[in-house]
Amino acid sequence: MFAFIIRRTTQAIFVMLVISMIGFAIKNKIGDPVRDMVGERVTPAERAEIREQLGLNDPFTKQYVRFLKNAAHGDLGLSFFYKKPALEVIIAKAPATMELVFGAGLIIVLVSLPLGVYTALRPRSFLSRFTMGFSTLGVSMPVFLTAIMLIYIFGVQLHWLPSYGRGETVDLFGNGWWQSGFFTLDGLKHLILPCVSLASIMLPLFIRLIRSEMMEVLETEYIKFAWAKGLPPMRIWMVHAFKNTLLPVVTVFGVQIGIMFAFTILTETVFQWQGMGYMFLEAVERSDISLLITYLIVVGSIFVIVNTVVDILYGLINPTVRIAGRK
Amino acid sequence: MPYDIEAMNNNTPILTIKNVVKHFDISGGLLDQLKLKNGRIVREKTTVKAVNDVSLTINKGETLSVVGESGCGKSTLARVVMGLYPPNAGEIYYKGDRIDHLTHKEMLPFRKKMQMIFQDPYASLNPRKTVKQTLEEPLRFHNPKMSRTAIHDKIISVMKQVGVDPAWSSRYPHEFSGGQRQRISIARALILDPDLIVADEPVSALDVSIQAQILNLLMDAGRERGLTYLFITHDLSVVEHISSRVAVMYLGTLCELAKTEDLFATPAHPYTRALLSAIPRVGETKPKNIKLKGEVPTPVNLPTGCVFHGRCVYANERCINEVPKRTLLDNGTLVACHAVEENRDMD
Amino acid sequence: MKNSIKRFKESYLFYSFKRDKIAMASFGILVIFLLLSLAAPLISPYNPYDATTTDIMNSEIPPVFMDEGTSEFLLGTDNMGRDLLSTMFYGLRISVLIGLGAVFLQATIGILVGLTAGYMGGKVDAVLMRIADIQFSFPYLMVAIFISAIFQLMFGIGSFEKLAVPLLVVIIGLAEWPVYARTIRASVMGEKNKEYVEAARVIGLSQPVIMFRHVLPNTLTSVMVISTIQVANAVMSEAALSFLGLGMPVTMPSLGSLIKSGFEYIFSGIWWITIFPGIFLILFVLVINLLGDWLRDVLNPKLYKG
Amino acid sequence: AKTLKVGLDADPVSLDIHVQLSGGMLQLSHWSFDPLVRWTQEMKFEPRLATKWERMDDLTMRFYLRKGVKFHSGNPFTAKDVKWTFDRMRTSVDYKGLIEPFVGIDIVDDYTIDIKTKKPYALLLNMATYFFPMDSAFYTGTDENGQPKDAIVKIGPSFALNHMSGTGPYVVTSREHGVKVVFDRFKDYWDTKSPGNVDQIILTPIKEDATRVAALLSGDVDFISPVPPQDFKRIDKDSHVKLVTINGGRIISFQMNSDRRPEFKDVRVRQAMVYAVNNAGIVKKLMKGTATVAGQQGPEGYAGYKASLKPRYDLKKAKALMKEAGFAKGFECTMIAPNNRYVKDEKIAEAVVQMLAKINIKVNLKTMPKAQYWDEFDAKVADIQMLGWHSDTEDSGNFSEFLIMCPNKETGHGQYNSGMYCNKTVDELTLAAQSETDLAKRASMLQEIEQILYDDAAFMPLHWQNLSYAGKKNVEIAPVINSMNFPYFGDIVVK
Amino acid sequence: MSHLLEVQDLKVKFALRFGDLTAIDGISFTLDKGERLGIVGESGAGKSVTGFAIINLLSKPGFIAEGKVLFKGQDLSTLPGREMRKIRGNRISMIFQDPMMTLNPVFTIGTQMVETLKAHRNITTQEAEKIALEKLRKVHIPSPEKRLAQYPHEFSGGMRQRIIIAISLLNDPAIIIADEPTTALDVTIQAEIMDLLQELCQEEEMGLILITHDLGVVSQVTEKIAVMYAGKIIETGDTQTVVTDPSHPYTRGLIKSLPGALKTGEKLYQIPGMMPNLTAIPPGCAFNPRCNLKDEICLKEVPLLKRTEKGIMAACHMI
Ligand SMILES: Nc1ncnc2c1ncn2[C@@H]1O[C@H](COP(=O)(O)OP(=O)(O)OP(=O)(O)O)[C@@H](O)[C@H]1O
Ligand SMILES: Nc1ncnc2c1ncn2[C@@H]1O[C@H](COP(=O)(O)OP(=O)(O)OP(=O)(O)O)[C@@H](O)[C@H]1O
Ligand SMILES: [Mg+2]
Ligand SMILES: [Mg+2]
Repeated sequence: MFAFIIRRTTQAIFVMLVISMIGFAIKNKIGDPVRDMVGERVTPAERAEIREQLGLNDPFTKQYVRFLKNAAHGDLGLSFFYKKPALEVIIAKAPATMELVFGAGLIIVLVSLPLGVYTALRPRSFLSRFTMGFSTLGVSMPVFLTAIMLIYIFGVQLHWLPSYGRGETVDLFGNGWWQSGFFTLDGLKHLILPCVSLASIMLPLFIRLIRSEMMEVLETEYIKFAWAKGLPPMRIWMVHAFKNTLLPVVTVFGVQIGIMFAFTILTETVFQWQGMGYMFLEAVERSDISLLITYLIVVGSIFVIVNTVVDILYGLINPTVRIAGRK
Repeated sequence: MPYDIEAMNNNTPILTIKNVVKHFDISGGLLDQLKLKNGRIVREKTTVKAVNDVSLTINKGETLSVVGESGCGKSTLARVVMGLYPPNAGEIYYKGDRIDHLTHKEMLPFRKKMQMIFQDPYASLNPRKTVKQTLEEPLRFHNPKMSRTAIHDKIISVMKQVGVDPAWSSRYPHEFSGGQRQRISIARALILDPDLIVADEPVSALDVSIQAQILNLLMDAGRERGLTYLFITHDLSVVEHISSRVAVMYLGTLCELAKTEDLFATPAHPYTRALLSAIPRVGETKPKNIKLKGEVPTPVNLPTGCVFHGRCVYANERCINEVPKRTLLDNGTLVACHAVEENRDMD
Repeated sequence: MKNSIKRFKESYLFYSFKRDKIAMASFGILVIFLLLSLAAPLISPYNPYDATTTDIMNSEIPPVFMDEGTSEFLLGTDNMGRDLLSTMFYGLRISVLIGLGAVFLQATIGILVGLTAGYMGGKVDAVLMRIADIQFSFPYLMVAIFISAIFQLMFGIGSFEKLAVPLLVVIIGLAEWPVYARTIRASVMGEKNKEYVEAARVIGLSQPVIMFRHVLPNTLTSVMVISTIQVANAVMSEAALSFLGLGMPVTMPSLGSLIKSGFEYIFSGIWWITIFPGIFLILFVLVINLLGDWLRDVLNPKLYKG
Repeated sequence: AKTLKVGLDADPVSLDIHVQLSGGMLQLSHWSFDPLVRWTQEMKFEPRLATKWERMDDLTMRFYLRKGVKFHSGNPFTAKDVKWTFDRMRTSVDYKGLIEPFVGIDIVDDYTIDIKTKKPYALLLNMATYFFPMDSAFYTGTDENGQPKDAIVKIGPSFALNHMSGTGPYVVTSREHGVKVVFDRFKDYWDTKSPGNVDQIILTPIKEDATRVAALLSGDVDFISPVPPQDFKRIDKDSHVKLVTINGGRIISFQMNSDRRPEFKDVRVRQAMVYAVNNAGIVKKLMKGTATVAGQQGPEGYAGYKASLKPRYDLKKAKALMKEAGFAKGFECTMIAPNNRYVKDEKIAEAVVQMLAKINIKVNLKTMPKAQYWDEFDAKVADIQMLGWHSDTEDSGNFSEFLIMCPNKETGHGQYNSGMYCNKTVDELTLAAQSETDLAKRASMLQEIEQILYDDAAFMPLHWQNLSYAGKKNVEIAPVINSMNFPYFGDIVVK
Repeated sequence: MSHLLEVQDLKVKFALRFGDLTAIDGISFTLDKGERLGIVGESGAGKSVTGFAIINLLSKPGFIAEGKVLFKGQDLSTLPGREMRKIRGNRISMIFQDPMMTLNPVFTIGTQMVETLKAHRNITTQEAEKIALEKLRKVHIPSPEKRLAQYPHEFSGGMRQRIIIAISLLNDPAIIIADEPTTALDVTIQAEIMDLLQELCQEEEMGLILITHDLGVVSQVTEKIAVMYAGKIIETGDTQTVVTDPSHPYTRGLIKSLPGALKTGEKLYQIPGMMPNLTAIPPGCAFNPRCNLKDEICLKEVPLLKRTEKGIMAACHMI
């Protein structure tokens, strides 16, 4: 456990360093942030002066060292566009993305578990075949197409669901930090389409994963032994087989949740969801470099954190890894 | 071969294993080794002590069998001998040349002379290579100048010898049965005309009726080519049948080394006794096995003193504290046991 | 040669292929798609990448079966006046090119890394896999932006059109190699402990020879299976990048950029610019996926599905 | 109480109106502040905080200020606020160029000021539309961080970033940048005659065109702008919403860099290119008619507009000119254009590439987001570069000064002239027109410039973008819009 | 007199893609209370399938095509699933080959024992645990109270196999089917387990079907033997008679080929060839290609089990 935490932390720090380095390396290649901050009439000389004030003209190493020094104090720089500390901007945007990912994750779990288990148990039934066919179609659909179709059908044609933004939110902790869309009807309505399209990327994958894991588990000796013990089928499927199915699924879920954060860029763009992904793309367009680097660092840490949590979780449900020292 | 009395007596060691130790570090990277103990960080390595201070000599023409329970280090020893694992300590000599510290290049001439046969007939052949390719590779590698026809002829002759129809040379392993595959493995080992063959449980995975075929083949080849075998197995009846001498291992240590007849007639070490008594024999109704006590310890946490003390009914204080030395008995048997040395009553 | 054809015909692969209607149909469609992409310049009525033959005045003509459609443009035209059918063929060509190219690159890097990591183990493995992890935690968009920036710096703006395809190949290739590295590593770890590898070491073969001639061929089944899926993914990634405006230049639209430019129009009733390429793309990816599924079922049902 | 939900492509970047000179900030200025004077739809001046003005001499104009006006903070509005604001503009990088012709403001009494210029200046009133008096008392002192409250900070927190006090119709009550701004009607707003009846405006930035339209159609918002041309038909068809457009002054053009590409030095090649571009086609097909085909810099209504300078699309003539110039076989060149700056910018560039291909000029086009574009534009990385320009002063001279005059780093003239066009006569005329106060004479000078540029094919004019708005049927959009794209929400009526 | 278990003409097939594969081709045997039957044969002979067919637990494409499995007169082969479940793990228990794979790694031993009891009896967890402890003691697991809360990976192979035996004993079954219970274990441990099984059978009067390929084990543990070859029983009878004086050429060959019987280094007796693939069983006697006694008739007619003068049954034309 101890080694595990140290390892994860070093890994995280290493990831951050690499990311920030890459971020810094390209910062000059993705445009001049000053351009977006001034009107078109401002002369090049004045722009140069602003650049100088912002320290954008310093050599790479100097800027990077300065960045690292500040970063060590938790200061990842100011967003040019938001005129606020970049971390603050991202923290303000994070709840939106988290809720999106959470909603999508919820959909994935709620749908893929029963369907995956069902298709594994009754592989020849009509519903299974349909599910599998549909999931192949699902993995073949680019998210943005799914999103567009959902908007077109449910937003534009049927007027059932809103097609952009987060709708009405409530302040969760009373300090304005977490604006949640989960507790108002309007917010929930706004969540549906983006969550569904985000979930649509991973859902087929999980149905298949659960199905094949479950099928594999069903073939094992211990399941056969459970039958030989005369246990009721439900206990064998839902307790014995299911828990073993979950083990690999949990790890994959961890990795995929991390990847899902990356996919929010597409979904949030299509739905104009005011989260980190959308912000990232806008930051790219605006060359808001501090924000970009901070985003990457945050996403990188989410990736590491999620994986760590999942690993710990994995340890909790899998007794064989609980012994210390062994991997 | 063993039954070749002359060869047995001539006693030229072809292979000498001296105090070989092989430990595997399974503690992973530095970070895995760190542990929090009583609020302090300590570095702790976890090692599997697979082979501990084993010494043996194998004489030319004999078949030396190594037996022991699963995990006692038989395969590890074989692999150390073959240069697949570098030993942590100790030396290995092939006909007087030390071979355990050689570079890949320096080792090549010895590779030709020492070959290995493996246990699993399904995993020991590359599934993507035809029989011909499998047999050709070592030949070509060690004899780059050999002509195509010479290679071809050699392959045919070896295939004939192991009893695989040469017409099948362009087939893939999955088209053969387990026994046939094991024949091909043997052919691959024989094709370089080695002097020493290390066979790691070559018949354990085979059915009785096939096992006999393979054992016959090995014995015939040995006789015809004057091979020396280091034969690893856990099947004592096979050991009894084919070997001239037997080494019994327990938890990485050698506990008894004796001529086959002596070992089976008068096993000295308590572990050997238990082992022998446990083999079920056809026609015996009542098993009369000597019961061992306790649980098999792991090679990670080796017991102190005699590694067998935890399961030995004759163990006393000394066995717990002191590692027994090898004692040479009258009949030439080497045994590492305090009880034997002290002549404790063991019946 | 004859022998290997015969062997193939007798193989389990071919046997199961003959029995699987879906696999056969998918294969048929895939072949058609590949032929279309190969022959795009020959069979397309127009060359959509040639600015001289397109005319903005022809833009947004609906497909022939609609009232305002003309038989000149069977599936209508896009917003720039390009013949949609021809553009789809050319776009497909690009998708295929990028899909195959990117997968080739991914596979090369991934196999090298996976093989080295898996075979060497220990520190090398730890370092390489950590790199793969880090790479994996990057959204490929980031990789795209990064590499675009470097390319531009190196080659300037003028050659952008010529560079777009190699650029995308590199982007998608670099973004997804960890998938290969992991799969190969897992297979190698499984293979390297098999006794045939030890047998090769006993013969005295050197490490690279063992790695490439013995271990690698035995991991190729999994490479084949994930490759189909990775081609599908690469095609989708290209579409996604083009959708975000980071892909093919506007003058050389791929299926993704077509869908993107159509997206702006879909609400105004000009559905064909999105729908036709969309269906085309989905169908293409779908048949690859179906074949991939089938391959996985046949070759390696236990292959990791992540 | 009426609420108007507005969906725009962007929201104001700050509450400090001097932090940046941009359309978005000026819109905000009009919603929460009032200028001294403002443009009407007919391009006339309408008194706002200045009720009257008179020219004292060549260099001075006297403004009489409105009495009884209150700032949002409750402070009364007086002459000192105007002067304070002007002085603040001086410290703004964005504004200081704009007010460069001015000497300063003299306070005559609490409600009278004199504005002085360095030279005779014809566009003084035009410039007065940029003077949005700020609450000097409110912005004086230091904030909790010890920073002066009037500091103009481009990056990072400042008092004015999050606080404002103007005289305008709306007070910002909440703002989450990039997400939402809420404006509440200012209770003590001086303009009691204004028909405006909206109590609250909720502004949501919706960047994606299609989404913005979808939001209007699904009823999530009441008002959107801009409206993408391809959706005009659909909005027209929908019975709940309506579309309003108005001619705008932004010229979309391409500059041909004759320094980079010697072929462009030949006037016949430039002319051929202008002849080859079917700008009417672009307007019809891409802009769906929501633009005015251009043959010169300034649109109709501007002083320099010359009716005879018609757009000239003639492919035959273009080919002939190319042949004459010896380039019948054509040549290859590069082009860059932004892809998120002007309406359909990317598509327009693509269309122009198509059209130039017809006279065998093969163009390699690269488009990019505006954040990257301007650097590339300045670096003149491509042979042909797109530029859209709206005159700050609603006057033709501004175009020439920035886009056509010989580039000169010191004076800042020709700052956006990436075509490197350089013509002494044009330069002289432009400068002369700046200080010519006789409007008729000035107009003829400006027209002469247009004629020269036309003959020289100094740049490739495409069209003037129209402005487009759409809203629910009950929102009276038409009366409050103008060609500057400053919808006067203070006066908007929702039935 | 009715037998505890009577298998009559059992035929098991696997429905494969290219047609049905007959894995067991009409075997019959009986088992009485307290009797110990050994089933031996080469790999693929159909030993395990026989075991699974008895408890009607054939894996997927397998099914009982013909024949009956009478347990106390009740035909198990046609019993509905619900009824069959009442018998499995209750009246008939099965022990599998690999103790490492047989226990579910994610549940404690206690859970896995208690659930078995609860599935068949209406008892509380406490009561179930008490029974579990008692059985663990019976199989000589030291300090069983602590062990209940442990997971399978915390036990050694031998211990696990003993736990599995304890599980199969939980409901005091009438029959235990042990499918190669010691193949994965070392000889010393094998001996212990075999002792244990034998002891239990004698104490509890349980019937034991011991499936193995080790003739030595069979001859030590069982009283009755059935030798299988390519899906058929080719010789069956009293264990000692069969192993010391086999009748069928295959059994004879098998016993002769054991290394233990000969002098060191002597050439072993070998049966040529190998057991045919079940898809390509030669006509007539399945053993004919390997047989040194074969005659015309062996190539044509399938031999039936006949009682020999030694009192055992053998299926060979030549006897
Ligand atoms: N490469 C390795 N890394 C770590 N531990 C190893 C390695 N190889 C062997 N061991 C350990 O060393 C010990 C001895 O193993 P070895 O394979 O030599 O036993 P064995 O006697 O051949 O057993 P078996 O009869 O099961 O083949 C075992 O505990 C094993 O887990
Ligand atoms: N699930 C299955 N699908 C198809 N065929 C099967 C299946 N299970 C068993 N068989 C067939 O049934 C035959 C008998 O198998 P069985 O497992 O009973 O052999 P065995 O005698 O137990 O061998 P071993 O000693 O290897 O365990 C095999 O030849 C195999 O081909
Ligand atoms: Mg071994
Ligand atoms: Mg079996």
